[in-house]
Amino acid sequence: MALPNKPLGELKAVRDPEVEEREVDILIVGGGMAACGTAFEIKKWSGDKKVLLVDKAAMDRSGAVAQGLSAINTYIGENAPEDYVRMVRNDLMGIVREDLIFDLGCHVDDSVHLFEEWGLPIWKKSEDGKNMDGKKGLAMGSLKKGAKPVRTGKWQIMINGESYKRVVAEAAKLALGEDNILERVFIVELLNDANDPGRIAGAVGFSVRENKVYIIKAKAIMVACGGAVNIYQPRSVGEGKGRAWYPVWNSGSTYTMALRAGAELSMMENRFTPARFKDGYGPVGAWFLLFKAKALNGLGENFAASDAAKAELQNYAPYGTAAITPTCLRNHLMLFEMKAGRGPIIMDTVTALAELGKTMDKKELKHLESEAWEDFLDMTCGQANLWCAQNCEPEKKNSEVMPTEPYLLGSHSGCCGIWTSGPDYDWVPDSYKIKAKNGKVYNRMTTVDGLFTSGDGVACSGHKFSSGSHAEGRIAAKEMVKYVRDNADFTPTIKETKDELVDMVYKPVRVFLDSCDYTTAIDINPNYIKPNGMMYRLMKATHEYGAGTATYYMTSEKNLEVLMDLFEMMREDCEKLAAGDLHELMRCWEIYHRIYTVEAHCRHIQFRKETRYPGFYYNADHPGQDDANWFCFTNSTYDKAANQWNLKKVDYHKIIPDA
Amino acid sequence: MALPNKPLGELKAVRDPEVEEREVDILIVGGGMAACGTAFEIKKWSGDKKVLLVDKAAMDRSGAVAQGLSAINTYIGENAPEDYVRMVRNDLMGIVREDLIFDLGCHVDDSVHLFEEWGLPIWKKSEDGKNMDGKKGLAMGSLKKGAKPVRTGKWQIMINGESYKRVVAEAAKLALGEDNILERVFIVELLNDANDPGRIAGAVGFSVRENKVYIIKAKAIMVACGGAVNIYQPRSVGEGKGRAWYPVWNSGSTYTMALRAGAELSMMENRFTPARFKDGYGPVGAWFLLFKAKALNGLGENFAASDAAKAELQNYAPYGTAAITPTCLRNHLMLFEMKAGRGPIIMDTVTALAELGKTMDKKELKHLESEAWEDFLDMTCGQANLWCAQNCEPEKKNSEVMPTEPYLLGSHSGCCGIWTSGPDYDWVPDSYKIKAKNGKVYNRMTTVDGLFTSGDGVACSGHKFSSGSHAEGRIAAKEMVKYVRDNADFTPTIKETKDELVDMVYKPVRVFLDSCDYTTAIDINPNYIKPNGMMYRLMKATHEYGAGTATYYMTSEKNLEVLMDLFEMMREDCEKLAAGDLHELMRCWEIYHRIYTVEAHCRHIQFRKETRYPGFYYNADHPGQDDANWFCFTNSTYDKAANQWNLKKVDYHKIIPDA
Amino acid sequence: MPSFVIAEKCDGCKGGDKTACMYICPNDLMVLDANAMKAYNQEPDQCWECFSCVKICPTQAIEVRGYADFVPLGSSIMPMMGTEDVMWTCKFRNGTVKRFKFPIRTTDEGTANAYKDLQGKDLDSGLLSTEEADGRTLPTPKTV
Amino acid sequence: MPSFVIAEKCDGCKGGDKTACMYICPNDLMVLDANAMKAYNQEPDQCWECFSCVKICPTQAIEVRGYADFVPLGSSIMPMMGTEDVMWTCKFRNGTVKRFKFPIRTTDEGTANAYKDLQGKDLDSGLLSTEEADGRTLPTPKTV
Ligand SMILES: Cc1cc2c(cc1C)N(S(=O)(=O)O)[C@@H]1C(=O)NC(=O)N=C1N2C[C@H](O)[C@H](O)[C@H](O)COP(=O)(O)OP(=O)(O)OC[C@H]1O[C@@H](n2cnc3c(N)ncnc32)[C@H](O)[C@@H]1O
Ligand SMILES: Cc1cc2c(cc1C)N(S(=O)(=O)O)[C@@H]1C(=O)NC(=O)N=C1N2C[C@H](O)[C@H](O)[C@H](O)COP(=O)(O)OP(=O)(O)OC[C@H]1O[C@@H](n2cnc3c(N)ncnc32)[C@H](O)[C@@H]1O
Ligand SMILES: Nc1ncnc2c1ncn2[C@@H]1O[C@H](COP(=O)(O)O)[C@@H](O)[C@H]1O
Ligand SMILES: Nc1ncnc2c1ncn2[C@@H]1O[C@H](COP(=O)(O)O)[C@@H](O)[C@H]1O
Ligand SMILES: Nc1ncnc2c1ncn2[C@@H]1O[C@H](COP(=O)(O)O)[C@@H](O)[C@H]1O
Ligand code: SF4
Ligand code: SF4
Ligand code: SF4
Ligand code: SF4
Ligand code: NA
Repeated sequence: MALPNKPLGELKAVRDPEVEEREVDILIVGGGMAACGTAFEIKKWSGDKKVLLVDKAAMDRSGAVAQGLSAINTYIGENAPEDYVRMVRNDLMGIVREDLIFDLGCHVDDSVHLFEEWGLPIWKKSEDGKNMDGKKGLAMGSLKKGAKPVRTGKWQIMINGESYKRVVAEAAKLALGEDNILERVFIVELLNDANDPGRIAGAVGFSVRENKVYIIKAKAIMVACGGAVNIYQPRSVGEGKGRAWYPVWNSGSTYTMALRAGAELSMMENRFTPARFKDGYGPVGAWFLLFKAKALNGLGENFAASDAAKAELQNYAPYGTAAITPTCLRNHLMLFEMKAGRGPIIMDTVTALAELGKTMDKKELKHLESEAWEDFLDMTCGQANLWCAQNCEPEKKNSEVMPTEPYLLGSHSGCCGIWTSGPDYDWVPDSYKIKAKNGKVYNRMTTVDGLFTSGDGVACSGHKFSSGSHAEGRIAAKEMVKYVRDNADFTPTIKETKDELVDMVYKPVRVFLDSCDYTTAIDINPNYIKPNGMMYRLMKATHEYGAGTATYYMTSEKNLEVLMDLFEMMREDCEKLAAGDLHELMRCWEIYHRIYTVEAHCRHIQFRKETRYPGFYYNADHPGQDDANWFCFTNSTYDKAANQWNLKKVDYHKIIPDA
Repeated sequence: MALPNKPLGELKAVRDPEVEEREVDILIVGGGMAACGTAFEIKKWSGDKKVLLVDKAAMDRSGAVAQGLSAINTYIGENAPEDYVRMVRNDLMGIVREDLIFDLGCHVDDSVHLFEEWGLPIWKKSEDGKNMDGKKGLAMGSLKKGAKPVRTGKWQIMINGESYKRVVAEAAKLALGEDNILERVFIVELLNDANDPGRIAGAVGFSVRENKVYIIKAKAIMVACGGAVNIYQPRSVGEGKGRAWYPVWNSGSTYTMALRAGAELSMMENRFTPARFKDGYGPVGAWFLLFKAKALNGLGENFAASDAAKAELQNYAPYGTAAITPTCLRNHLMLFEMKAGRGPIIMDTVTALAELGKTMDKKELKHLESEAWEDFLDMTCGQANLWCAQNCEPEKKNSEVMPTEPYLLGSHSGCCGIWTSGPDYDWVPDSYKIKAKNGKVYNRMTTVDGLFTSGDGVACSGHKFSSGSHAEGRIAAKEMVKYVRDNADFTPTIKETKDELVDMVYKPVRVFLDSCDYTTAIDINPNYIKPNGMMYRLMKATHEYGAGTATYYMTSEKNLEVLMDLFEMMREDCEKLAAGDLHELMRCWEIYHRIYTVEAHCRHIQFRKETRYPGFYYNADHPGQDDANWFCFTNSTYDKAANQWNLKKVDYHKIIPDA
Repeated sequence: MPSFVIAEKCDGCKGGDKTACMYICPNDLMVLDANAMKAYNQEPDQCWECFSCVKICPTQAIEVRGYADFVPLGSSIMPMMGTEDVMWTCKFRNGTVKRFKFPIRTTDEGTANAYKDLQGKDLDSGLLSTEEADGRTLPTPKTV
Repeated sequence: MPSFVIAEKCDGCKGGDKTACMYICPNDLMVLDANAMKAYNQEPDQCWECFSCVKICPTQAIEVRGYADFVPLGSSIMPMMGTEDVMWTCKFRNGTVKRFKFPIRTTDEGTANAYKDLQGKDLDSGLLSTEEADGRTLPTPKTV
């Protein structure tokens, strides 16, 4: 055995990496659903413009859909986009960007139709109203041609989505061309224009496969790096840290890079703590909606249907009393039971399947069982294994559900993100239109000229899901091309020298190499901190003070004050992050991104002196909703030179009338 | 780099260890405060009997006192032992073994006097009533000769205890003789007599320094392996897992080994979740008692002195209304604030030191500062470093306090443990006297003939602390000699063959060697589980279902039911524990011991249908105290052949009248 | 539920410098030990159990075992990828075995229609390229 | 707050097969790499920060750095053991340094009176050996 003071990892980091400089017209950062939408769409408009897509992973399985999905949660179909807006607005307690949501509702189905054409199996209703899987359902024709999907709720349709991401990435890669794609390059920071700091000019990153830094100039950039995961201590803290509900590899790059480039964030106080099957984090939507299962408390009561629950929901009218209870309030009711010691909360799969089974023959029953397992095997395989390990057959044994640790995202049932321009239509309020320096409006452009986002990046417009994220990436693609056309004479110039950028990106490597021989064990060294250690530090701080699961999502003014000090020290200590190999260098930058993102989240909670989302978080000092003062967006910017956060209120406009 | 599928550790485990068989009269398992008391005392009585002490670590720094202590919390001095009983009884909510406590109170000072003679520096009061440290205080003469200690509370005296354990171990080792001591041998299991399973006959363990199994026959055995730590998820889950308040290396061996040998445990539902300085786990006693600091809630209120708190304490009269609020109720009040979002709880060191400073000159102030730091540096060094890292000078900046994760112990402010015989005095109720097969009563003997315990092992008699544990070890020493004298014709016989015992002890090594080449990474293998993984599994289960910090110490009937299933599966899966080196083999056995111990704890909570210790744990289904049904001890036994737990109520007797 | 590599089965993707598992893992966990010519998961506690590596490995050398934190031992689930379907074998702790087959795609790999020849016309309209080609018009909401 | 070993300072206790740090660690964490002849902490996340190894190391090769979970970087505390006192140097993150000296023992090492010659008389009494020698009698409580 040798002393454990050797750098780990197969790809050691060296002090001086190669540098590759690139110059393109449009840079797409990310390769997930949104970026694939952009990649598919952009060449249809961009002509001879140079486009480059950079993904930290391999597009075939990068981002949230890597594992597959068993439903598309946004398909408008026979519904009206106005109703889609109403649903999202109600779920998010009234404060959303209705322009963005309506706009998305107009385009999302086109992406779903493409998915089907590309080969994604979509369940169909047979003529006699039975469910057909995505292969058998082919016989019914395509959605686009009028075939009926299998709806769980009003907006959701069932799919066999194991290879969902592979299919979507295939089309994206074919459309963009392999030459215009860099995989395994992690983007660290967006760069502002040297002559106009309010404008985007490029990005810097590095390869996790070779010692190489990339400096990329671009006129327009799309940042679509998904949401933020592992910013709070997860419910499993050993090996199970990897088993987050949302993809553990999305580290808030979207929000942090935009923030540090000067872009305005909005509604960062919003978070998502979905109720999921306990520990395995298997989805519950199909169980509630398709299988009509009920959640019971420890006493066997359907607590959500109790009079007490109804009375509690009244307090949050009109949201609480709507036909579909908002996601946060569903959690709120569940947490109430748990806090009172009336847990565990149980998904009564046994009764649900027995009820459904009453009208079924053997073959149909077998199919039903298979549907239940498919829901997990197509998107949360580990939950299926957990059932196996627990000897749990859902028709014989119930399973526990529980809310997870908090996630930050803008595409699923949450709405934090970057403040973007709405489309330039007459019906869109002027204050929702961001004017670029040239006076024009570019849909989904951020407050930084030339910087666009989509998917999890766009604030105030949740419930886009996979399909909406793709459609939004396409919308923004076109706008970026427009922006580049309109700014033909702009030459992006980067203030920082090549050396300065390399110094920044490779700092953790140098910190490591300077000190790694000092001690006999590579991870314990007073001169640096490994990203793994910083991750624990971040998670503990937010867990305890920032309304993590430690306190049943409760925080307070005092706790937030403590937390802000802790963040500040963490960011100071990030100067001593150390990386011995390329993988660890990525981990350094990820934790750096996580810290900024969750700090923004907590600053927003601190700024908004009310509890807008009971069930997602509580501010003990401001327990109720305060519509008089807080029926508004909260937006923030960060001045990186001055290390200064600025928060403000922004007016909300109601566009779509109540039904 | 080589594949990470090689066993770690410097001392690899081999399939077939050496075996060393020993036969002694008296075996002492453990080398902590209690065992050192036994070691010091025993040769004074045992004549030519063979005695052997076995410690898993090095006695100089083994057990809870390894790091030192800054106070001796039990010194009777000018007080009456009756008052000592009343104090302990009140702190532990009425149900304690007053015979054991009174008996201890009669002997504890003798140990303290020895400590001082051996060289432990004990603070003294000067003639003008000032505090003198343990070196300067020498001028005042010894406690035994009448010098006045520096009292914090009625029972506690201040010391300079950095080398407390070294001093105590030195005397113990000199008294017993190095030849009669085995260090770095971990005892795995106690063995019953082949001819009389109700009698102890030996123990089996292994060396963590060489591949060797020890099989030791003995007529009388003292099990004194301290309490149980890391049985619940700690408040820090990364590197900080090691920073438990109680010694992380004490793993419940005392309780598990006794339980599996057939001994009756008592009051295992009791636990200790001390309020401590947050994260560093520095002691608070000196701050509350010596420096007269107050704890404030997030609103700056001295919540414990509020009318609401007083009203709440009334609910727990007479305990709650006594002059000194019981430890659990102090926690209870604090938790109430925390749950309501009125955290963080702050120890107001600034005001306390300012108050004390008012009557002091510069030199005295300097001394005061030094006393504050000494409290940490002599027993919880890491807390001092935390202050340094936080730039916290206690006279300028306050610090947070918080209750810890649960610990099981019988010597500090908790009272779980093994049911033992009281002394054979007239005033001791008959039901407190355990009759050995020969009809005689041996003080501190368990319900297994010949098996004794002391310190953390003795149930129903908390607040012994370091001094009381030592004295109790001495008491038991004499009784063991008496037992051996009275059973001179007994020849211990072990049922299991040598091979069977080796198979048992080395099973994790064989499991490992059988499968370790199967995968490319040593820790992830479907054919076994490493002790580290099992530790996470245990901690998560108790954390969530067993009234851990996850739920603010709340559990319920349903949660306990789930937990019992999880324990059962854990114990089944322990068959697949795997050890690649000797250190890991110890970890395997430690986690095995932890599981049984905490299962006993949770089964007791489940059995006792009330909440006797609000602030330590809550049973949501039985929230109040129920004196009508539960003013009694709860005792348990485990039948290892049948894997069967048995719990019962045992009558409590009030011996000492109220004051 | 970290992935693990069965030593005997892994052939290091026959020495290609880009092994299948390294190529695919979204979290950059799989690496190849070039001396041993075998892969391993370098950071099991960041494994999302997404099964991407399991599904792509040409020799079925990768499996997953439940996270130690909460998964009792003895079960396993294992996918077998076809071109059209995936077949899952689910083994329970108690020995029960269930098999499920689900469609994964309805077209041949590589044939997704990328509309390479489609060129948009009106860059200033709100229509996506395929919407424009379909002749769609965009609705205007009924506003308050 | 795991201990760490400064490579340059550790001499492996000059090759004794029982190094001081291995000898003392109550949690069996310190081990010697026999090839490098240097020690290391084999399981930092089980370190109690008890400083036993730090205090015993003859070359002051061991220090501790705060647990990553909650200790900001840049501080340190370091004991220097004498025969009678320990001297602590406490460095703050902000550079402040405080020094404290505390007594550790009032007798010479090895001289603790073990009463080796004391032989108890009445094995059946409740008195401990030294109590018996002192002629103590045991009280009886006033009972209810
Ligand atoms: C994880 C997950 C997600 C969902 C669900 C269940 C589960 C378990 N459910 S259910 O709950 O309802 O069951 C959904 C469902 O069934 N149906 C549905 O339509 N959507 C669901 N989602 C939501 C959608 O997946 C989600 O809305 C979209 O994927 C969001 O798209 P986008 O915003 O593009 O994010 P992404 O995660 O796909 O992609 C992120 C990309 O960024 C890359 N990246 C990240 N940081 C980078 C950096 N610094 N540099 C370079 N690249 C860098 C990533 O590699 C990736 O390519
Ligand atoms: C850790 C700790 C403890 C205390 C305190 C603060 C802190 C931070 N405080 S304050 O909070 O109030 O600040 C106290 C204080 O100031 N004053 C005081 O008098 N006592 C305090 N304690 C309590 C006393 O220390 C405690 O009561 C006694 O030490 C208990 O004595 P004992 O029951 O003998 O346990 P031990 O931990 O000392 O020894 C256990 C021994 O067993 C060994 N061992 C364990 N398992 C074994 C196995 N399987 N095989 C072989 N050997 C195997 C150990 O190595 C050890 O030798
Ligand atoms: N109990 C429920 N009532 C209404 N909608 C739900 C419920 N549970 C989940 N959903 C919706 O179903 C979809 C998938 O849910 P989930 O699995 O929770 O992500 C999302 O659109 C959810 O908003
Ligand atoms: N607030 C308090 N009131 C009374 N006694 C206390 C208080 N805090 C600690 N003690 C006692 O002081 C000693 C040391 O306390 P601790 O540091 O909490 O272990 C123990 O005997 C405690 O019971
Ligand atoms: N100041 C307090 N500290 C601790 N517990 C309290 C306090 N006040 C009330 N409680 C307990 O908290 C629960 C709710 O009390 P209340 O809020 O008064 O209905 C009851 O179990 C009370 O016994
Ligand atoms: S894909 Fe399979 S065969 Fe190829 S390197 Fe990975 S584990 Fe080995
Ligand atoms: S299961 Fe997924 S996250 Fe885990 S190693 Fe394989 S590809 Fe990576
Ligand atoms: S005690 Fe010090 S010198 Fe000796 S082996 Fe340990 S670290 Fe090295
Ligand atoms: S500080 Fe204590 S627990 Fe940590 S390695 Fe040193 S002796 Fe062991
Ligand atoms: Na002291």
